[in-house]
Amino acid sequence: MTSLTVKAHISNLSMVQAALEEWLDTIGCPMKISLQLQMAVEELFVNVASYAYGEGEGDLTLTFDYEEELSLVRISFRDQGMPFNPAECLEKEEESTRLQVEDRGVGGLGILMVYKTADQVHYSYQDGWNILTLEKKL
Amino acid sequence: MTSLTVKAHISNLSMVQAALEEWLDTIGCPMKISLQLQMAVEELFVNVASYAYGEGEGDLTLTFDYEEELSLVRISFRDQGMPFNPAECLEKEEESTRLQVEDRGVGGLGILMVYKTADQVHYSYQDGWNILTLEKKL
Amino acid sequence: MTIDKKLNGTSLVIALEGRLDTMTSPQLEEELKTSLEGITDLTFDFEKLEYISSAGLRVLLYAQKVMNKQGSMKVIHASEPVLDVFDVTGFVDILTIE
Amino acid sequence: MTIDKKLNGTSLVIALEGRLDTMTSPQLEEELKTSLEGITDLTFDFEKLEYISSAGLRVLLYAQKVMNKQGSMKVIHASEPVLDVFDVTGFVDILTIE
Ligand SMILES: Nc1ncnc2c1ncn2[C@@H]1O[C@H](COP(=O)(O)OP(=O)(O)O)[C@@H](O)[C@H]1O
Ligand SMILES: Nc1ncnc2c1ncn2[C@@H]1O[C@H](COP(=O)(O)OP(=O)(O)O)[C@@H](O)[C@H]1O
Repeated sequence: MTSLTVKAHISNLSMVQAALEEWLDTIGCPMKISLQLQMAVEELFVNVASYAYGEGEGDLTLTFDYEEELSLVRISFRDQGMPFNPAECLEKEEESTRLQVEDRGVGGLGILMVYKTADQVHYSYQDGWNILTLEKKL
Repeated sequence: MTSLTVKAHISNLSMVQAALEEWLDTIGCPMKISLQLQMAVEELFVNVASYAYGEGEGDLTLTFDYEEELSLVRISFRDQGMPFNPAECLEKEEESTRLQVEDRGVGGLGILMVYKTADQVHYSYQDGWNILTLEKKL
Repeated sequence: MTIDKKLNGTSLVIALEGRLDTMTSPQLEEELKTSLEGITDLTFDFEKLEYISSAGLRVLLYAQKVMNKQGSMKVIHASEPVLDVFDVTGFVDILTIE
Repeated sequence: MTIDKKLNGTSLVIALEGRLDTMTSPQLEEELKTSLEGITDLTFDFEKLEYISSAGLRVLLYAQKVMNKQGSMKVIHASEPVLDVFDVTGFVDILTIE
């Protein structure tokens, strides 16, 4: 298992993406799935950087894990920001996909993209930590 | 401060290098110093992966830190392998640089390269942890 | 990401290479803010676009809204990962994809 | 890293692009094991070599030892970071650097 702790700041996105891309290469992840996972991680990273700590600062820990017997990639996010269960936004975002162009506002699609890309998304809040885990079969 | 924990295995070198390179880019490190630091980190990473845990397995934690007021980059390595102070190899490696080609064996230059590249190298052994820190002014 | 523009009268073709993501979308947005004046026919060529994140969708939505007022817009040569994103977000119904 | 070879009689020029490091050195070593037979004149062109680590030095030392027996070897166009490494490791005294 690999873990990466950074300030939850947008300036660290490139580093996280570079590390993730190399890690996925190392475990032999096919290009298509690699791009999907990079997209999902981008969405969640940007959300934590933008919202989790409000005006304040805080850390984000990512862990990358590969279960070889199952060909399963597991990526988790841990932060100590405000409790936020993304599943609660899902329905609203699903609805917004049916809006016409003029009725669409900016944003509000990232979480939907994450849920549609991952095979499983699991959220829990424990001892002040948001723990969000994505799973994807290679 | 950014930290990265990986299995001390050579297969993780590319990920560490990718993360380091992006991080150095992010803080505005000039190309030349970036390449020097990547070289130094490679030497130390490979050493921990090759020797620290003998035949066993273990983790390596790298931290990247930038003190903006001093333009100072600080990179540290922490592992729980056998106690090893690289300074003890320095003299022998210095001597080997004066050998003729036929008398040179394979290896035994990495630590010298690290000391020559960094402005400061600091080693300590605390509570079962090797802690090695490089400093370099940008 | 690199942005390649080809202007032909009031037709503009914008070819993107790389990733249209959080880091690069502001670049495209800036470009569009100065390039769409007088354009009646906008084409995005996504042949070399590796992936798009929601930040990229936001810019495409902006472009579509502008072009709805002054002409037409289409997206060509989008790759599978990009089409998948258009699909799950309902952008397939908003954009003209060829 | 990419390895580009140009053979001219018993002269061989090997141009490297990228990094000669722990991950890529084995590639060069393999290449040398099959390419040096009968060569009397070996040139490494390092114009596009970004950096070299001790794993790379090891392969150069191997090449120098082979060439000492059968001809000559030189390194051309090495960049500053690479020259620095040759300098601190005493490779400046072992290699012929132009
Ligand atoms: N980590 C988080 N902490 C608190 N709120 C969040 C977090 N992530 C997302 N949100 C909220 O959920 C909304 C939807 O997020 P998302 O689908 O990524 O779209 P966008 O960020 O573009 O609005 C955000 O606008 C924000 O209000
Ligand atoms: N982390 C470590 N733990 C134990 N021994 C080490 C460690 N790093 C280096 N060494 C020892 O120091 C020697 C010199 O290391 P180095 O200068 O990197 O050259 P090389 O690895 O090519 O021999 C190694 O051969 C090894 O015996």
